[in-house]
Amino acid sequence: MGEHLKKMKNIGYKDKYDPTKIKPYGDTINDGKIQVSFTLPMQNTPKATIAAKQLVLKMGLREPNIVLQKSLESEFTFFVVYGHLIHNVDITKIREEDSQLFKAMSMDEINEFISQNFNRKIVVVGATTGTDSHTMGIDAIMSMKGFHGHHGLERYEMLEAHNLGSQVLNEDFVRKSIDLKADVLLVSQTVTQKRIHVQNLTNLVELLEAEGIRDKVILICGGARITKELAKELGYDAGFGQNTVAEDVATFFIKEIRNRQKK
Amino acid sequence: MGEHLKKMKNIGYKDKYDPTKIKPYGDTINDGKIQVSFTLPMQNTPKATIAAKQLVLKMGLREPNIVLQKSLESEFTFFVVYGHLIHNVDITKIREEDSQLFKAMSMDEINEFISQNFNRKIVVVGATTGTDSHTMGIDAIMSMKGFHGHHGLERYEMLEAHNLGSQVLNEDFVRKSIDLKADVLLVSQTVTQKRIHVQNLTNLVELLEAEGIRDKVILICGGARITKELAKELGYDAGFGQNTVAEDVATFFIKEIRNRQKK
Amino acid sequence: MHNKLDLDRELVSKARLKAQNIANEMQEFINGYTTTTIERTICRLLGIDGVNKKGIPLPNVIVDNIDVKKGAAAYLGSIIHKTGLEPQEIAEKVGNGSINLRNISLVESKDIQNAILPLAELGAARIRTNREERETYLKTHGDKEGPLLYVIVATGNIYEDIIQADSAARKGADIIAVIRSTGQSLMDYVPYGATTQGFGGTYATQENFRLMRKALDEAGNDLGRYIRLCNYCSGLCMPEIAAMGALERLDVMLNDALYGILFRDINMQRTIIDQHFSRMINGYSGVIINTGEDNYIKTVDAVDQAFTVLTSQLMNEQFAILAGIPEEQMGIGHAFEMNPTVKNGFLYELAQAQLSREVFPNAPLKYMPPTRYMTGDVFMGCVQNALFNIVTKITDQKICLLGMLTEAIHTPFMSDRSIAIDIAQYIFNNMENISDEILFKPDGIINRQANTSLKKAYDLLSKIEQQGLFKTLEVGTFAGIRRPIDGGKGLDGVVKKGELYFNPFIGIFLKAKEGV
Amino acid sequence: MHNKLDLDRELVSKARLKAQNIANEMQEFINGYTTTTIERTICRLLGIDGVNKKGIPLPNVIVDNIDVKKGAAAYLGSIIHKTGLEPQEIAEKVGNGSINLRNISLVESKDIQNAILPLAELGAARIRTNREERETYLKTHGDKEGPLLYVIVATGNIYEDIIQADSAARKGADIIAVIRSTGQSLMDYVPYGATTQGFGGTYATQENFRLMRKALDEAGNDLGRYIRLCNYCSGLCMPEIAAMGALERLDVMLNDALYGILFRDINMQRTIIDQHFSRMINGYSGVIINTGEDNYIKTVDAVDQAFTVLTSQLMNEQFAILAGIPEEQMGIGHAFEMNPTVKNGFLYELAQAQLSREVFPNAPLKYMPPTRYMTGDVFMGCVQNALFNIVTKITDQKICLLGMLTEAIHTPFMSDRSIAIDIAQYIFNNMENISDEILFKPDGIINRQANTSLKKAYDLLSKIEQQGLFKTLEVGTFAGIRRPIDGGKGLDGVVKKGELYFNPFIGIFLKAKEGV
Ligand code: B12
Ligand code: B12
Ligand SMILES: Cc1ncc(COP(=O)(O)O)c(C=O)c1O
Ligand SMILES: Cc1ncc(COP(=O)(O)O)c(C=O)c1O
Repeated sequence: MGEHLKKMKNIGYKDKYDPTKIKPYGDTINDGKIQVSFTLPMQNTPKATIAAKQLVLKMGLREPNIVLQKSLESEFTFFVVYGHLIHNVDITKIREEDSQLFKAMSMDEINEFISQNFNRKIVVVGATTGTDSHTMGIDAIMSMKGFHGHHGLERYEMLEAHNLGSQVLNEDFVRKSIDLKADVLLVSQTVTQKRIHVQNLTNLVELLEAEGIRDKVILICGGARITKELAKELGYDAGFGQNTVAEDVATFFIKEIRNRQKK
Repeated sequence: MGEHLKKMKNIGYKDKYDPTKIKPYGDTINDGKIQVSFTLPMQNTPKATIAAKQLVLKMGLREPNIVLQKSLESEFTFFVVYGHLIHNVDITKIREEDSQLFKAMSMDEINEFISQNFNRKIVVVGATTGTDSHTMGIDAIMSMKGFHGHHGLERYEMLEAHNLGSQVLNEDFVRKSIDLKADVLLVSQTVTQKRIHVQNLTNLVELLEAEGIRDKVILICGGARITKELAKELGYDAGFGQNTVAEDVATFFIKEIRNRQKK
Repeated sequence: MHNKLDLDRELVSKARLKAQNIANEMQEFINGYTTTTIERTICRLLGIDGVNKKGIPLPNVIVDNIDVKKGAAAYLGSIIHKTGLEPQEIAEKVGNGSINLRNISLVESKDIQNAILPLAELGAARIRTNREERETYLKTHGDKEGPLLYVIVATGNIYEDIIQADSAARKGADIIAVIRSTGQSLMDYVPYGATTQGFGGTYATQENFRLMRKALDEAGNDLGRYIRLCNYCSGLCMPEIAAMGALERLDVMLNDALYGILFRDINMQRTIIDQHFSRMINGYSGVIINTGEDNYIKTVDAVDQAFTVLTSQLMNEQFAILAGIPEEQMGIGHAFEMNPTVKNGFLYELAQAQLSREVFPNAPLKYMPPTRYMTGDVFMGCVQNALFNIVTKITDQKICLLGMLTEAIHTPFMSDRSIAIDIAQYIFNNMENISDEILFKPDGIINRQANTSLKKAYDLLSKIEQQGLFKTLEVGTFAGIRRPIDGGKGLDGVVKKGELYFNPFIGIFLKAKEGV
Repeated sequence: MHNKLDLDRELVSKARLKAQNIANEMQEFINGYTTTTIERTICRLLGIDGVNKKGIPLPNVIVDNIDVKKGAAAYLGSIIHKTGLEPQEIAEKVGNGSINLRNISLVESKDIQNAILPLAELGAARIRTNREERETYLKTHGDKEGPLLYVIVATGNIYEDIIQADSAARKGADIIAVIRSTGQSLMDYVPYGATTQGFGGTYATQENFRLMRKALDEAGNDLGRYIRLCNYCSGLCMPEIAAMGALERLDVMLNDALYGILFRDINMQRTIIDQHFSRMINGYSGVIINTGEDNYIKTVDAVDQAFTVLTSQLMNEQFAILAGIPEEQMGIGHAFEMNPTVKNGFLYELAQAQLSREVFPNAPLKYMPPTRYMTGDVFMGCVQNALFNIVTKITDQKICLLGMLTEAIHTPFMSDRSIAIDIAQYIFNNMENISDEILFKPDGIINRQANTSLKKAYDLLSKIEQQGLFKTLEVGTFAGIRRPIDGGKGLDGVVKKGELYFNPFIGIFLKAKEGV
């Protein structure tokens, strides 16, 4: 592994591998091949074919090949299109810090770090909030058993972890966090349809600000469709998506607490 | 059918159905939802995630949701992304003639039309050319049996149809067409990899021009990945793609012969 | 035809008996109580509908203002006896404050009954009319033997849902389920009117039911098929929603107290009481109920915990029997939630699915598709769903919920549903007679897995029989979830029946049950 | 274990006998002829390689300049006898014009043999070394029981092919086939060197074979598995490509004269003669041959014409036996080309696949995925491929060509192959023991279909035995295609052997065949 692309620079290709102009790959470097599927709200007629082509041209596909055009038995038509893309990306410009593989500490290292730096247990309070009743995500992070062979936070000696379960109203969550003197708040949101997670998550930040404790806690959200960017945008310190394990989160928040102390 | 979109204008949607701004549809009008998949020539790292996002942003996707990022066990990574598209199309601007459902005549009507207009049989010569040995396409159009219950051209009383088979060299095809005094040439091309069909089809036009008979015949190509646009571009009178039946082609060429006569 | 597993039939009978004892014990408890939603249901079935100025549903307005242990019927009956007003008129007056229920003195039992029973009969007659209408449709269009294709719509907007449902029906769907907005099951009232703002689903309201029913009837008439409509009872309003379903001719309703307890943290006493009355209504209205055992193995391991599914199915059967639901309406649930990396997982799944089929040979089983192990790999997702469809067909399941390739991503797009229907139709047709053609090796992996599950289910039922169902739920037997008997939502709506408590519909439904 | 169909075993034996008679008759014809490509093959096996200034391969340069009926060995032997030159030196001199073959006078038979046979033994030894190397690899890494995952690469560029192949191998592919550029099978020479400009495939050249072999050995060593390499003999250069495969340690080669006749319009006499020698080489080099029956039902109906597949398989088996190919190298072909809209199509397909399995219980059958009914619906395509994989596993096939979701669109992308491998691995693991667990109903649809096919194949073989194979091909029995005995490409390369004609390898290979 790791050798083929380099070789590709030397074996007399018309098109060469160029990291400043990365394109999608079908079976030949820079062929730009890409697959797209979508539905248009129009009946399955030749007009729809034209509309679909116009649309994918706007996306930057060239020589679009409509391989499927199927009526959804209504005023809608489904398309599968292959084509090659004119766009490319310069991967040499992607900032190193953004792209660095986040290196999580192990459970032992985390406990050790807490002992040495804070001299007390860190209090973590977690919940699935609002009307969301998906507990498996927050359980994966917090419960003893954990996820994919990684223990959850409850198992960490130097953490005091409280999992409040699901369907927890933001108001109750804030009150309980104050009672427990939480250092870290963990919120799980799975249902994202019609942006309900954005409503829920935003509302929590507002409540914390109203209570004057937003700055006193590390506020973290997570869920299958949560991204770092979204979390930041909504005023969270971090956001974790699919396949997160407890170490990822814990490493983040202990370092963050330490950073804040330093300031 | 045909009523829902109209209704959508009236039931108090925030976003309304607007034929001048058609967008892809997931489950809500104008949600713009679209699915994309592609491979990038880079290892499966956080950098690849960023590259993939940058790429789909260029395509016009917003809130891209990378639902699958899978190593191809090499220096390549495969992505499946959902997102909503900013682009739209104005379907009121699609020209009527382009979009008209092409209305093919029936076999009887075609025979009738020929009898009345030309007073002789029309000679059609077809082949799969070059090294291509896919015969099923040209057979579907020409053989007695036809395709999907539509008889092929050999069955038409007022046509004299010759199917030369596959792997026919362009030179042989041209010679044979001259010998047979062809009115119409039908070329099938299935193998399109690395644009070999373009080479083959272009070469045929050149040969016909060299022989000075390009204007004397109706020249038509067909195949699964042949489009009307491509055919025109390559200098053909028409091109037919998937699910063509004999009537479609015959209707086209008899009308075309008639048109030319009139001029 | 359905005996491929060499099941120990005697053990099946013994297990059934245990389940019966468990249900009977619970029924004694149930008989002593009513709940706020049961009383609201009585109002609804007597014809009360609408909201007051504040938007509170009139059934709630009434029940919020009475002494629940006496029953809503006592109040309404008394007023009718005195005034001759219609229930709806009464409700409106209560709603606008011109009647104050707290000041009403109740009349004699006999007078209450005389005032109420004819109205109750009227309500019941409306339900029967719907039932007959369904039967007429089915007779006209004919019905389908094979797996019924069940898909969900979940846009949050009933009008958009209708578009989706119409498209699905025309593609071949046989049952359309309208998923509810997240959180509705925790609401102690039913929203009113047509709604367009749900999250991950659309509110269950009577008007939404009506709109969808109408759309499906139209599509069905175009297609010459009867398209069934499904919605969800489980939650804090089980019987009310069952009543709404009865009034708007729903055909299938999810109805399972255990689901509410385990997955919505609803108080167990509350919902087990509600379940009984809601199932009576479902039974009377010819609705196929669907139970929620599939949810267990969404959370715990599908091989290890397979026996808890069978255990719960057997109890649910008995609860259904006690509520007067005939076998043909028992859509007992199970699911294909096999970890795709398990060696021979497909064989284990075949075993479980066939086991359900042989233990409940006449029930229209509801079989759920893979959800838990679906990922963003939509291509692989199609194949996981295909394997599910194949098990459906080999084991001859009745109600087949179609899996969506985007299960791990979003509630279905219109195209997702269409892809699912195409796949299911391909498989069901291409394997038409497979269940008849394929036999399982005697004493093979499949047979052993099924018989082991049966044995373990019997053992667990014996244990539950001893400790009682409530206790079992307290210690956490299903889906690894524990619930305290006094915890969860809705306990405040549970009320011991007063001496003269009267529910006019029980008698009517029971008569039907006994075939009188 | 492999007797689920209650086949009429006696009829199987009788059918086999008919096929044997057909093959024997054909063999008599074959024995009388040589062809230009056979002579070029002899040159290659004697160590001749390279091209002249015009780019014409030296084996062609030689054979173009001799009286073919005498055989290339006679010329080379004579020159060696006289000059002591190496074959390659001779070829180069012929290439640059310093030897003119037309002026060579041939020496005595005995002298020719003495000159050539040691060199032929050397060539054969090179092949045996490769064979042993393969065996060593297989011993070191171990080999796989279950279905071998076979995928194609077809970029047209050998370097790009290597990237694709490497990725596929690491994902789990067991066999990599490099599809040839369209048209190569019609070329009466083999191109030379590494190539980067094919269409829908990459030219089969010895250098390309070598490059790919090396890449796969590297990947295999990393992975601790032996990755098999496959290419195609069929065409105008069958034995030459077989020889190249033997020299570069290919493991699997498509080898079927009937394919060339029917689907490439190659002259039947030419290719049936070529096939024999090419199969001798394949046999000697331990290569698994793959036959092309799958192609028939790509064109004609898979249910109706199923028996023509079995008919052809039985003949191909006999041709293989006559060429010294042991059962373990007979990758007899068949395919899943069932129309997805056929009711019970899956059961018919099960029947056919199991039939092949039971008629050829020890052969490593090659099972081809759906192609004909694949469409641009890539989601459905995944499911069609899944059903194919399932039949593969239930009927325990050895070589499983993975279907591509984009079959109807383009030769595979790297990601297409990865998706296919994921799907196959999921199914094979999830159904690990299914072939053992599942039985077919006696006298059911499956059994009847299989037995009917067998009966029809027997009848057809009887007919072919009477009329001869050439006549059969003339009237159009397979895939609905007729070919005249003197039509097609390559007849001019067929030459009646002269009296003293001599092929030094026949004896060597025959000895091996007879286990001497
Ligand atoms: C299991 C399940 C259920 C179970 C939940 C049981 C339980 N105890 O949790 C039940 C059956 C109850 C259920 C119900 C519903 N569900 Co549900 N359910 C799922 C399912 C199948 C799996 C989810 C899951 O458990 N994943 C496993 C966990 C471990 O992954 P995770 O949540 O992503 O968590 C990881 C990371 O995201 C991260 N993480 C998560 N939270 C947090 C928090 C922090 C602080 C951090 C750091 C990290 C973190 O770490 C975790 C480990 O890596 C998904 C479909 C799917 N395959 O994804 C649908 C799904 C999530 N459900 C969905 C819906 C809509 C519902 C319902 C509304 C109706 C319905 N369609 O079924 C109801 C009601 C739910 C409600 N009111 O909340 C939708 C959501 C659609 C959307 N995008 O909004 C999905 C995607 C299915 C679908 N396609 O419709 N569901
Ligand atoms: C059957 C088949 C074969 C058979 C052909 C048998 C025969 N007698 O034709 C065999 C086995 C021989 C074969 C061989 C090869 N094939 Co092939 N084959 C197919 C397959 C499965 C079906 C094609 C088909 O017959 N379709 C049915 C016909 C009726 O449809 P059609 O051709 O589109 O024709 C319709 C229209 O296009 C139109 N039309 C077609 N021609 C014309 C002409 C005119 C004038 C008009 C008006 C209309 C018209 O009308 C027809 C009816 O509606 C496709 C995959 C697929 N599912 O599509 C691959 C496919 C076409 N083959 C392919 C390839 C690469 C090959 C090979 C090179 C190697 C290989 N991968 O198998 C070889 C060599 C071929 C060669 N030298 O030409 C590729 C082509 C890739 C590309 N885009 O270039 C495909 C797509 C498979 C793949 N994914 O790799 N193949
Ligand atoms: C038995 C049962 N009832 C109800 C529901 C739906 O409940 P809610 O609307 O609370 O999501 C489900 C969902 O899967 C169920 O299985
Ligand atoms: C038996 C056999 N030989 C050869 C080939 C490939 O031949 P070509 O390279 O001519 O496409 C095939 C293709 O499917 C085949 O089945």
